[in-house]
Amino acid sequence: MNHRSNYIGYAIARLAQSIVVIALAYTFTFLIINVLPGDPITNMLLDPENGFSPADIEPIIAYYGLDKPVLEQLWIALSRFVVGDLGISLRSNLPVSGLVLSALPSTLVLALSALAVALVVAFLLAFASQNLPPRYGQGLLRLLPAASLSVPAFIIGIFLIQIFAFQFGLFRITSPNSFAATAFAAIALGIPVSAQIAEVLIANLDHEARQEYFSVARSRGLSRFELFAHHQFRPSSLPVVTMIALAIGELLGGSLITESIFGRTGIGSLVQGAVSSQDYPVIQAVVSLAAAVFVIVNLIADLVYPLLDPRLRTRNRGREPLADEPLVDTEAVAK
Amino acid sequence: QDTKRNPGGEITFLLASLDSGWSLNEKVDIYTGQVWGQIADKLLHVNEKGEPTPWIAENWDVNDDYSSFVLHLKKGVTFSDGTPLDAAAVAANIDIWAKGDPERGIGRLGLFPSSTYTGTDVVDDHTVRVNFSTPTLSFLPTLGYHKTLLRSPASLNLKPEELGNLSKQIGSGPFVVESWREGDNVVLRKRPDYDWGPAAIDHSGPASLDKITFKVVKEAALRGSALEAGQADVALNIPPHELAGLRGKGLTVVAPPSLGFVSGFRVNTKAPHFSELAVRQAIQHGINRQEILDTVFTEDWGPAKSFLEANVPEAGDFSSLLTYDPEKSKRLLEEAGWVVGDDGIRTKDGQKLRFNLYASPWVSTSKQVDELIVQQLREIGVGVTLNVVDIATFNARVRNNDTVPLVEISRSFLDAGVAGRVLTDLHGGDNWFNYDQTNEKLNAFANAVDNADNYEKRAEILNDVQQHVLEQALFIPTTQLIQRLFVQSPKLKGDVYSGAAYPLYYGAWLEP
Amino acid sequence: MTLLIPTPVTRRRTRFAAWDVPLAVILSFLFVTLVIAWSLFPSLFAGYDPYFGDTSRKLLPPSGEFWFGTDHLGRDVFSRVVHGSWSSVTSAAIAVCIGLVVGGFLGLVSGFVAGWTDVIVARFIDVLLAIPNFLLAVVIVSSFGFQTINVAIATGIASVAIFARVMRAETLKASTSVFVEASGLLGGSRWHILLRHILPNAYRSILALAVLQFGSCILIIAGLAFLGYGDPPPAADWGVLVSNGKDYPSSPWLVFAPSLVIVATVLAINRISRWLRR
Amino acid sequence: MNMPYTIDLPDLLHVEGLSVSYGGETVVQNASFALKKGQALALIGESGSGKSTIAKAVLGLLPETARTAGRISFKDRNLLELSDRVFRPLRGRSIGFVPQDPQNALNPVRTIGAHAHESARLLDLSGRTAERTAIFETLELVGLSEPERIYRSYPHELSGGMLQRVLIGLAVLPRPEVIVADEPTSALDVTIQKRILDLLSRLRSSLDLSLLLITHDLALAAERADSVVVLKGGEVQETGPSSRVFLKPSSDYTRKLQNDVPSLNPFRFRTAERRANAGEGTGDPFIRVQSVSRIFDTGDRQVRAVDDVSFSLQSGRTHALVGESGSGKTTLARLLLGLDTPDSGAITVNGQRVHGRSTSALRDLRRDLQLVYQNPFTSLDPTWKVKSIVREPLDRYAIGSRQERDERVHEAISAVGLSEDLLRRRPAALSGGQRQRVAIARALTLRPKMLVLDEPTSALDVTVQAGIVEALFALQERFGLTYLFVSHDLSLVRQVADTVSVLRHGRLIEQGPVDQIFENPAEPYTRLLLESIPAANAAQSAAAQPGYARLSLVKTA
Ligand SMILES: Nc1ncnc2c1ncn2[C@@H]1O[C@H](COP(=O)(O)OP(=O)(O)OP(=O)(O)O)[C@@H](O)[C@H]1O
Ligand SMILES: Nc1ncnc2c1ncn2[C@@H]1O[C@H](COP(=O)(O)OP(=O)(O)OP(=O)(O)O)[C@@H](O)[C@H]1O
Ligand SMILES: [Mg+2]
Ligand SMILES: [Mg+2]
Repeated sequence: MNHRSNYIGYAIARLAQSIVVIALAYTFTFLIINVLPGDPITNMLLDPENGFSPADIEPIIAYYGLDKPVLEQLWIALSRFVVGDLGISLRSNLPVSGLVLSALPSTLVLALSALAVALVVAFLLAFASQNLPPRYGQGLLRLLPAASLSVPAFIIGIFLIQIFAFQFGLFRITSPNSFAATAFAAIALGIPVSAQIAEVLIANLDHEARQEYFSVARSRGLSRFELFAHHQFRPSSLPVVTMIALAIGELLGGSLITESIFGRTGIGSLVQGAVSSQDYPVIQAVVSLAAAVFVIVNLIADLVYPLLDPRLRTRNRGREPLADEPLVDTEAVAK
Repeated sequence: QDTKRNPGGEITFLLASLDSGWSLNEKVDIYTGQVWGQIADKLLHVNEKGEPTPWIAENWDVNDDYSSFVLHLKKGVTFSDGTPLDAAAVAANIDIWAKGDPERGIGRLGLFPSSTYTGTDVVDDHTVRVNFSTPTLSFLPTLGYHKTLLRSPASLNLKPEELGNLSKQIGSGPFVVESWREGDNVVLRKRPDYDWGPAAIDHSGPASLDKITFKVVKEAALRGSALEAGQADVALNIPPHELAGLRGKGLTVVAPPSLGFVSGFRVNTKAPHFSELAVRQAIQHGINRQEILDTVFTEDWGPAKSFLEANVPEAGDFSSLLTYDPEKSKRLLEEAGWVVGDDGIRTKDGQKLRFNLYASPWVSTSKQVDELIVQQLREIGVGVTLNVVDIATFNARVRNNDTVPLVEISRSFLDAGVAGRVLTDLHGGDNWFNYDQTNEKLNAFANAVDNADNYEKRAEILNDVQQHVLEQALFIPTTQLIQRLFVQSPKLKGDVYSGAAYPLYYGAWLEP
Repeated sequence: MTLLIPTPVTRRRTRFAAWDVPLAVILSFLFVTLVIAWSLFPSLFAGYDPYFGDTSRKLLPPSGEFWFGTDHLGRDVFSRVVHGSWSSVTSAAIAVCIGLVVGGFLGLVSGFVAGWTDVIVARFIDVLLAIPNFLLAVVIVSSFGFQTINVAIATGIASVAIFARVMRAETLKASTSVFVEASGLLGGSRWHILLRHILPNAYRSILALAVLQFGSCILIIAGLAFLGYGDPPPAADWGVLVSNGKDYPSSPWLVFAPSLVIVATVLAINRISRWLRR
Repeated sequence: MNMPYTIDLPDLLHVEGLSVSYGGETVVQNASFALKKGQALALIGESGSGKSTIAKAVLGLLPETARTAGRISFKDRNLLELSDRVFRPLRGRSIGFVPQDPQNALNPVRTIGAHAHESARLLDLSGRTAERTAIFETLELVGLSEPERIYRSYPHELSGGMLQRVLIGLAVLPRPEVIVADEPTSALDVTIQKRILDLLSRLRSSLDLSLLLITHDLALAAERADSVVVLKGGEVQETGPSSRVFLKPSSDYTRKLQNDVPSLNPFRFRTAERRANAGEGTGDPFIRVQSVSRIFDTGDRQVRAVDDVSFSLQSGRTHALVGESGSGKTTLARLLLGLDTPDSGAITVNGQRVHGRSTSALRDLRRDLQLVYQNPFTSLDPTWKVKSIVREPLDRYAIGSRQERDERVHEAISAVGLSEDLLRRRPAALSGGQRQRVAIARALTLRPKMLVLDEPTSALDVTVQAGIVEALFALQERFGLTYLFVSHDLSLVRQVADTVSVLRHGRLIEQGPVDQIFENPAEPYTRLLLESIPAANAAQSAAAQPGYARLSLVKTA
């Protein structure tokens, strides 16, 4: 029972830590963006078509507070951030929270479908790597993850579009949120992640197969399937939980390219647009949102992991291998 | 013509971006401008010859020295929220264009002649008088600009965080917003009670098309492929090298002429060596404009004959000053003492004839044109290093940087008077050539253009300006600038373009 | 972009396994050597001027003469790939160096120095880790300016976290190991322990990670170039080649030829890293 | 408990000319032996001699890379020729297996119950409840008094001894005819070891099992098996009834083995002279430990690892700390070296207090006080060469010139009996015994006055162990070193120590000269420890082995 309160204490500490990390991510982004001199308003308005003089632009810059010292701007931004106000987009004059919230679902759908694709593909590959007889190309199959990890994501995307959208007409890029288009975008985004998961999974499966308990289980006369399912697959798949959590970051980052290729709007295209026009509030919001998603997912993974892996439930126990063993063999004495 | 008109149908329009938001004045960019053209009306329609034609202003009176304009408005026009488009609404719009509202972070409209604007009087419900302190020939053409959109007074007075909300930005145009998603798409539906289209379009009553979908597809290549695959009807700005293929598939290429400067470079005469006439002229003749057209562009692009687009009424034909003559260039440079060094680059007094060129971040073909120019100038012994940067970096590196001799220009206007404004820094002029006000000849030209109080007189002066600038090689044109190029389904008919090459789909219909 | 989950060691190591190099690894080494040779002596391999083309032979498909075809200015794509390898290889190398030096240092400090330093450094690493790699790189490049060198720096900064994490884990592992305690008993100072025991023991994993990251930095840099954050023409970085080529869908070799080189290089590098990690 | 050795029982398992090779390397060569019904056969041999390989061959668990020749007959079938599909029903049902290391033999993410059902299924019972009943019965049979709790537990929640019982239970549950037990107790404490072996013997007679017992402990084999097969380098050295092999070994190798078993040779290292002046000695003690306690706070409870322990040690003598695992031996050793700080009490070395000193003062103290770790596989930096490892302390304390240091390195290396050509190798290229000698050499280069030896041989074979102990004693003679010897192997302690402290749960149980403790233990716990020493069949060997007689005296006392 003591370890339950330990667990709760641990959870609270991790939560606090996560909040700190998100706030730091916001600050960090702010500082990076402010490396370059110049400001977004000038860049936007000094378009040669406009014929503005700097004096024309000054009041607008002042309106957005961009003429203040960097640290003052940071302070203002941070004090707004902590009360949940993400500010107004410099470019589109819309509240950033609204922009982010309307972009988020599409990216989440994409990322989650990509994750689903990645998991299905990875598990199929891993299953085949153990159970496909070598003469049916098991060796080739084991090369697949490493090979697909070496292909830039955009090549996969371009390839899928050219083939499936334009040659076979399976989806229209003008409606990128349709089921088929989402599915193919998810494939493009999910393949590298699935390769990573498959690699780890296959390595773990191989590792489990060399474990003592695997051959001991075999010595109990288990069927192939029972062996695979209970003694090889189950322990191998636990680290996948951590991998999924880490992959979230990659999926969010990868959505930049995938969204650009598949013409989807979401967090990726939002940040790309924001970056090109130095729309500070949007960039900061997206980066800290991505960090928040990552941190939260990892927090959940960390908290869930001990529930899945019984070994971690009593993490801090210390080793006392035999303290609870009766010293005298009661039965032997009885005889 | 009307007999062929086929009502109904919907079209999908692909474009690269829609993320500038829907706020006022300068927030209208070339992409959102495509949408605005369908949902908001203008006071005038300016055609590709620069001629103002009636739209919401049915007719207008101008005083002798072009400093006061009386506009007579069409009656019965309403915004789609029901408020009338009357004189008060027009005056409110013009005030916002001229002054912006810094309190709400709204800048003025760049091209509007704000410096001489003194105010707008509401004469009666349907008449306004717009006053300027000096002759302002550019006022009427400016009313056809794609950013001088008439919006409902409620939209002009939105709170800062609502300005970008398209649902609250109300126009009086033939289409209204059915749905939209920031940065992604806008779906328009026709307005059934619309009946005040521009005189330039031979149509009355509501628009023919039922629905227009604007959809962002970032990759230019994908816009082309989507069109090819029949997944869209119009695509904006497809790279030139893909056009032949698309034409081959039966698609139509529309390259409406626009008013403005041609593409080319203004010369910063403060840059090293570029105060030398010989160097400037050598470059003027060292550029093979035909090769650029052949390599980068298609037949839709024409050669530059001046630094003003050929359809600008004041433009002349100065082709003879722009011939490709590498021998002449070499000779000019030899005579000026520039001799070829070991690396093929010319040298004088130990200094190499070498400079940095920055491709314009606003023109997608600029990179390819510049790559070719780098190759061509090497032939005559001029070393050029090409840089491609984003807008922010371009601004930081190119503006006010006197080591950059050639600055690429891509600029449209509706009134040629702008050409006088770029010559010097008089009255906040653009000072393209960086002479400030030290060049007597340019000073004289600038004053003459500014003070001209009728179009004919001004046209004569502008002819001399062109002659002088090109002879002096202060501007180095490359090709005609096609600001906007549309590849579209051959079924789409009746599309009309403004002088700034923005489409009006009010009169458009789909052939069955 | 690789997630470094400690994978169980795959093969039992015998004493002589170090000399027993699989064929695939030999091929990988050969290919990497070729790429390095390309970047050092491009003119030995490429027959055409990579930067100045003949516009009369633009957009020719691959053939015996032009192995990878020609581009829109009539330049030989193969020559461009060969000449582009220098900057592609060095920019990935710069990125890895930044990650290695900064990340390695942070990891070492946070693993070895306990207390507040560890807490602060560890939070900083957390922040870097929490921001998706690619997103971070995009933000950094956009604020430093679009140039391959900045792309390399951005990619390097984005990979600091992973180096720091691995280094920290290795340092912790080594510093709690018995031989480190033994060295303390034998009179070793903290510096001695750090430099002579902990670093050499962390070296192997870090080296394997560096090689692996080299591959993924090539991919990230190519991805950034694809989004348009690369060097200007006539630069011939592989990512820039792909990015420029994508505007010519009717000439697919402009995308696929340089991509092929990227894929082959990264594949070879990953294979080597895997072999080092065994 | 011991069946008479009879020749005319039928062979249940017959191995004829078995050879196994991995790649090109033959690890078992032409091995033949037979296991009779109801009997126990021990396979003994040093590490790497091919014992486990034979066990795997019998169970059909050899990896695919292994090539086999010969024949293993089980009920008239050649097991080597059966396909996996045909073999599977034999596993568990006819041939059970008890593995070596209980900690790794059960799937950590499944409960004991889940494992047990896998075995119980082989009984073809009618349902899960029937299986459960059978499982509970078996768990009770192997001496686990709370079967329900065990059933629900995960492997990591049980102790090593409990796990080994569980594994035996899983093996006997389907009522096989043969059980192959691969070193079933080598990972366990002496006390537990005895209980497990007793359990196996009991089950064997009550369930009429045959047992193929694999071990490297000759004494254990002699005590527990009817016949013995001695292996070396994959070849059978000798086979025969255990009493014969044990008392009159016919091969040199077996003789050597016999000679190296500490329990059979309690006075091998302690000459009569030494034994004569055993005891506490006189004068100021070199080490004095006074009521030292160390309590660890593990979050949910406190562990009294060392609880009010005192002892002292004269210069030039050997003091042993014995006790079962977790009794606080290592903690005490670490306290002595200043690697840890006691919560109360004081330790002095050579009259100087160990704790409360500055880092540099502690460093000076440690010059005289060196530690040899339990596990030679982790105590040497794998990236260093032997020469640098041995030189490290000299360099750190900046002793002598370069040349002198080199000389000292060579001296130390030869003192521990290693050849010079090992100096250029890295630890990975050394055997466990060689590594431990390197560790000792490293501790010796500083010429300390005292060595703390924390189970210096527990990770090693008996033969290797004997070599190292021999080297340690030669060094003690030569340099007059003082040893604190930590071990749970009582027979080894008897061979080496002058005085001994028996610890249990951190508390000192008994203390005194070694012969006194071994011959007259005052405490029941000490007696229990002593009884756990495997010592062959006492009755049969009493006459032949004098040392043995003493042990048996102890047992009957
Ligand atoms: N799968 C394998 N592949 C190659 N060689 C192996 C394999 N398994 C064991 N060996 C080798 O075969 C030899 C015999 O090994 P085995 O495990 O049978 O020894 P053992 O007598 O059980 O030793 P220990 O007492 O250490 O358990 C050793 O040299 C070992 O290195
Ligand atoms: N750092 C520590 N934190 C918490 N508990 C500890 C720590 N070190 C040792 N213990 C506990 O103290 C007790 C004594 O441990 P110690 O290592 O001294 O035993 P030992 O007699 O050396 O055992 P073994 O024979 O297994 O080596 C054990 O219960 C152990 O779990
Ligand atoms: Mg073994
Ligand atoms: Mg211990």
